[in-house]
Amino acid sequence: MIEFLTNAGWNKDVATFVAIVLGVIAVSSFGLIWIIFSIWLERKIAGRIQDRVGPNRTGPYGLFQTFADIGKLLTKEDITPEGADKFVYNIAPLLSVVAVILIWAVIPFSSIWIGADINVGALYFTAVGSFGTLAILLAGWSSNNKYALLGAFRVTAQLISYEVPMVLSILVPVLLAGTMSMQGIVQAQHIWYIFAVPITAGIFFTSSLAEVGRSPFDLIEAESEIVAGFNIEYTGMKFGMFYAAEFIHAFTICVLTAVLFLGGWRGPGANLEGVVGGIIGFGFLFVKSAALYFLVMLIRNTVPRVRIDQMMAFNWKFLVPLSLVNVLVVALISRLFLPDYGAAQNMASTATGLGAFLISLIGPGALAELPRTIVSLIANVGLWWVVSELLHRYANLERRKVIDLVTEPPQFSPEQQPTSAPAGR
Amino acid sequence: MVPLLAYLLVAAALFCIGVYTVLARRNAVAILMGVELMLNAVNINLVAFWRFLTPINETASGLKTSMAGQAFAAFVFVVAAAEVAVGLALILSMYRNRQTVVAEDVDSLKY
Amino acid sequence: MQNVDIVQWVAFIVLSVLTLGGGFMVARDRNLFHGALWLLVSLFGVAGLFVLLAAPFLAAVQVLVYMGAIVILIIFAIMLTRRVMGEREQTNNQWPIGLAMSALAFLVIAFILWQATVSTSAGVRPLLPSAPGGAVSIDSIVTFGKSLVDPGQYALPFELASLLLTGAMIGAIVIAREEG
Amino acid sequence: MNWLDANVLPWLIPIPPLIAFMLIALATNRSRTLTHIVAIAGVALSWLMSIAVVLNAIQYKDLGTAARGVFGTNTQVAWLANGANNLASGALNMGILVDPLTTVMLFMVPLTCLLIFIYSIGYMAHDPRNTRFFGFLSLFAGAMLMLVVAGNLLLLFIGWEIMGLCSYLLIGFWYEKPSAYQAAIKAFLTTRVGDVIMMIGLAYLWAFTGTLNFRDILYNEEILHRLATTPALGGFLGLSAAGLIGICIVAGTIGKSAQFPLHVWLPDAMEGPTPVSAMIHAATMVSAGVYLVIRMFPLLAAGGNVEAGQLTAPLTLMAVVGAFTALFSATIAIAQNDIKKVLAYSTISQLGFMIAALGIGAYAAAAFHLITHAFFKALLFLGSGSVIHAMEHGEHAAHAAHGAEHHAATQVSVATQTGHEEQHVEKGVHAAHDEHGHAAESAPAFDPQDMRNMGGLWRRMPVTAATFIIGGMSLAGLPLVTAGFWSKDEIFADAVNMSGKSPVAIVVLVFLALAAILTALYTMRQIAMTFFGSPRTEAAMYAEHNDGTTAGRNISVELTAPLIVLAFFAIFAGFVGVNPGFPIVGPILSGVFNLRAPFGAFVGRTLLEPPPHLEFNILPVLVSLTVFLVGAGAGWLLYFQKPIVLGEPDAAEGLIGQYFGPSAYRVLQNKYYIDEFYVAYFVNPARWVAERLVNQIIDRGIIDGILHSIAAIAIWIGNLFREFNRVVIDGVGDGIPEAIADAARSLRTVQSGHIQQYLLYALIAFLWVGANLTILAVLPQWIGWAFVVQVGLVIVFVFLTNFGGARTSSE
Repeated sequence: MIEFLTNAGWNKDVATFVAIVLGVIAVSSFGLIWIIFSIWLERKIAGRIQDRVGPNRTGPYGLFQTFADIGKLLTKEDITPEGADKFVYNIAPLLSVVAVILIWAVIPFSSIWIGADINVGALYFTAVGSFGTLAILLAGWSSNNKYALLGAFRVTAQLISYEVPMVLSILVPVLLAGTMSMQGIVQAQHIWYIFAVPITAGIFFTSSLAEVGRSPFDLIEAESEIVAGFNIEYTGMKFGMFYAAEFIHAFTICVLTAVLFLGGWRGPGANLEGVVGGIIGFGFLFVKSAALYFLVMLIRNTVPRVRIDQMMAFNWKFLVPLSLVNVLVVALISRLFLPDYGAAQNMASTATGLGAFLISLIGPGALAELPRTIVSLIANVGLWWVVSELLHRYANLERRKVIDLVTEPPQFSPEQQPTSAPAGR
Repeated sequence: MVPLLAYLLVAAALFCIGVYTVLARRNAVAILMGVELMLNAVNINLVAFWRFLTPINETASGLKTSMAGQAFAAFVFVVAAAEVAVGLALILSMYRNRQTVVAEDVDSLKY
Repeated sequence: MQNVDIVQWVAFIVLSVLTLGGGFMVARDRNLFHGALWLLVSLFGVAGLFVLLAAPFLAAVQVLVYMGAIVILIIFAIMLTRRVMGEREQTNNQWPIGLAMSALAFLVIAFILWQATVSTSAGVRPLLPSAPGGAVSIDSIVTFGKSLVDPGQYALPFELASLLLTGAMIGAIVIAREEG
Repeated sequence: MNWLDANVLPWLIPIPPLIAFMLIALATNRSRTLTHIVAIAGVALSWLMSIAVVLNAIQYKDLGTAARGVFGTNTQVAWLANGANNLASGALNMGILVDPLTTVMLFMVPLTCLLIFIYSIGYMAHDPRNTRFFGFLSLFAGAMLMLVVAGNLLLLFIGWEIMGLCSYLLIGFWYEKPSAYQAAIKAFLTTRVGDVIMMIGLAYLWAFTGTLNFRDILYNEEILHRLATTPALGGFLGLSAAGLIGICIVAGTIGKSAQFPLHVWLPDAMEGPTPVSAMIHAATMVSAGVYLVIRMFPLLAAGGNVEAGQLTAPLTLMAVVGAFTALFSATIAIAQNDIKKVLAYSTISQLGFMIAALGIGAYAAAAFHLITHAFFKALLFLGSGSVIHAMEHGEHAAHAAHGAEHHAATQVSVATQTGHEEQHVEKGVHAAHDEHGHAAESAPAFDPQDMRNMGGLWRRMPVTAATFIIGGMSLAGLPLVTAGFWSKDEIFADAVNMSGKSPVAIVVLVFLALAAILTALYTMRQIAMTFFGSPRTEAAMYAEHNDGTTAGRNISVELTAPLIVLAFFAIFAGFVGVNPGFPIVGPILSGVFNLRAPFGAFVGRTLLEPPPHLEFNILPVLVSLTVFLVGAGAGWLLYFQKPIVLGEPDAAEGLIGQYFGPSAYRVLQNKYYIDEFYVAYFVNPARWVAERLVNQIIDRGIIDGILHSIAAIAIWIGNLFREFNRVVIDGVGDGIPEAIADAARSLRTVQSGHIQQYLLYALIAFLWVGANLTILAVLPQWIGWAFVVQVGLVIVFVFLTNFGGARTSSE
């Protein structure tokens, strides 16, 4: 792009600037356009799961339903409540969208296309992600509404808590790849990290879901408890922005999971030179992300939501200890079984017959990473066995408590009639 | 290039703003924010000195340099985080026990 | 080279204005919540200065720790305690002397810095250089990471820092916990 | 970094026991089994790592000096880095050093520790504070290993002091017993005397050289030369700096290795459990003192020329003290009746051997004797522990047998009766054995440690007897077979070699030879009294021991296995150090080890210039042979030929009485009245000074008298001045307090309780100082005016605040 513009007679600095601006516009508008489609998709799928048809009136298959919704949102009255902190109130939805879009800057779409391949990419998107929290906090505060404020408190507690296991699980691919650059992580994944560290992938995906506030962690909005949540006062397009931010964020975590654990743009042909490889890689990334997004939708529509206390307990008593142990285990393994790429290269060049065929099938890089992957997988299975055993015992313990509670009637004073069913009072 | 002096001046100005905040604001949270400003000013200084004064030595195994400035800045982060955690806990405790967050109102320790 | 210089200067001035302006507003904004947001702006400016100083890791950590954690904590505290402050006077009665002393301190520091920058006599190199010591062509993150876990460098302080954080965490919990 | 690398491994050696200590102290103190597992695992891990290091280290020929880069075993870490590499800048470092000396210590220390740990499981099985014991023991092992691998005096000193603490804790382990805690305090305070002097020496050394690293001091010719030529403290002591530091360090060794005159704590330290005696007071901690002087030898020898017979002051001191102690405590040992006391004095004597040997420059021989002595003395202590154990069992069994006789009539046969009784006794013994410490009070008549109560025990406990005899023979120096012979022979060889050059060496030679005769004598006496003859008490008759050798007992491996292993080393550890010139044996062994005098050559390479290899000389061998034959022969004649009878005077007593007068034996038995001497001349005078002199004479007589007369005068003057006082002083006196109170009242407003105000003061002070500094640096010619202005400002400020204060006080 820069070369093209420079060749067209532009000043190099100007060309660079224009290219950057165009890139930013391209990346962000891709996200925004995609959510229009993804909202439709989501509603369709939700409909199917709930044995409905879903939107089908506007346009073919109801494809234009979202546009209709946008039109509705745009034409609604834009209310700013009395006593609201106007500036903050207006900036909050913007910030929430920006926080998500900023993440896209470091996502490697293919081997050649990446917004900015900074060497602290993993750290960057964690850092930028915290803006989302801030946006919600600001929205809740500035609405001058106690329900909004309560909702914001709750959400902030949730998001900050779930950031801990998320960061800890990001550490794992960083450890394995030896770099914080997202492009570097993808390039190091000759074998998808989900095979080496399935538990980490699970933790990341789960805590990311909580970060987005998707079901079963959709406690950001709770009609029954806090009326609606932090965005109770928002109307029209400002509300739409929060809505859009949530959808982009949901898709973003799918992309991130794909990048960190499913090999990103990796796939046959993605390493080709030039634009062809780029398109192929982008296609792979998109397919992987879309599959994950489908999973998110399935979860949303099938898993019941949890209570806030259960959610915090799940984080602090399960995810955080598990991810801590997990990081330790992976750190140990990744130190002990450093992949030896040189040796694998040698092996690939000297192998013959079936061996050569197999190696050419998986590539020398994957061959080098194979031992680590296998050991790590075994360790993960073992870890998971221990965890499930512990959970099992804990569940038994809890069950026994409940049984004791039910079978042993509470001690009443003699004049009261002992009843074993205190429920209903 | 932007000279070291510019960074140091910015840091000094930020530090003095922090000092003023600490000295003049009544709200304890604001005082804490002033302390944060001062810490950040220190961090700018550390990193700037590191950037401008640390020599880079060429050794057999590549370029080597000391990371003292960055390391100390990182430790300042740690200290800042600890300070905010404890400081806010103190403020909350003060609020709970004395219904105030004004620093001047907490003056039991006097003559 | 000239262009790079201009870009750097522009970036530096913008970031400095952000930093100092944010700090100034922290000091004088009567609405504490806005003050916290201004603090955010100021810290963002500092993060930008870190990038200019070739310390991207610190910049990212600055954003992560300060904006993601510290400012949110401060906002939390402001929200929890906002009732008692109301619209009372935000500055105490020693603010003029505080202002004077801060300004004086700035002048003293600036004077010293100026003295250190200009060479006192011909041929003598000033204490503070105007250009960086060398091109930062090394992977500072890798070096930084290694120096943090190198027993010869910062392994011990690093561990102590983690101890400090643990202690602060426990202390904060103990202090903030409601009695009973 | 490869964690199994030999560069890293020495760092890790002291860690497992320390971790074990923490685990035991914090976590596992509820479960004995778990404690045993943790403690054994800790020390076993250390042992394995040490073996790895030793195997690695002995492959390097020039490990000691030139191998600094090869093996990477001299690594240092600063306590706190400030960015630059300040390892060389004299900061206090943590560091390790593996050289040949460390290597041989690493061979010996973890092995004995491990064996003694295993032994302790059996020995302390029924003690209620079992877990505490293992905790202390683990801490001790960690500290000792830290001392061994330490690369500088600071780390060494830390380990040294932790060991002192552990020694105190373990000697006083049965603190219910007054003698035990008194012994603990005595040991702690006595060693403290040496430690304090040593620390002064270390401080001086650090102040002088700016470093405490062994390599930087001991292998730096320039520093050594400077140390040796600079007169200490302006030279009024006639010593060089090296000499003074050396004497201070030797003082530490004298305290730690229980040399005369600070030897008094070691015999009393036998109040601790026997494994403690074996580990701390025979094999490791007391050897640490010797290890220190061996380690610091280049410093101690700096300024002299040992090979030419010029001994420096510290070396002479060591030679004299060591030789004297060796003979002195050997004479005491022949008159002791407590089995452990004999061994304690023997330990002091043998440590004296090492110190004396080092004093005359026998570097490798001292190290060699250190190693062999650790093995056979640990063996002897453990054996004596088994004997004591058995005697306690025997005592209870005897009681039980008596008790059983009263109601044994109904029993069908004696055999079944004993069988039943066995289990009964077991329980009783377990309960009673817990009260180890109370034994003295509960049964004052019977002392299970008194050798006069023993006799004929080899029938009851053959394995213990056999290993004990092996150890005893090694101590006595049975020629050609035992380790003790070879190491003593090396010392004699060096002494003979030096005797032509230095008169001190002749003294050392004579003293050591006499001491060696006595050593053989008291060893024979001990063996005879303990194991041979016929049982002299019922307890000895019934003495039982779980050493797996009495029929019908379940084998208690943890008590016997360490004895057997140690017995193995008590014999074979000597063969590594045999001079290849030795007839017949030498060539064979040097063929086996493929080296010329492997031990001496290996350890000698610790030094910059390895000591010259001594050619074989028949004279020292003759000395060794003679002393053994004379000593052992005398022992045989005195103690084996005619049976020892309980209550009759000792065989040696008559002999000594004949030649040295009737009271001589009593003097020996009472350890030359050294303790009494100390009590009479140090403890009592101190008390007297406190009570009589200070309290009665000085305080009541002089001071009170002066005070009383002053008081009388004062009253008189007071009366005289009263009037003047009322008129003049009151006016002024009331005025000044009023003024002060006024000022204080105005100044106290400074402490307003407003934190921000304090901060403002701090800022003002900072600015004040900063401004002054700036003026000084930039405009020095203005400083006078600045001073005037400042003084004026202060005056104005004081007036202002006073004005304000007066206002507030009036409010």
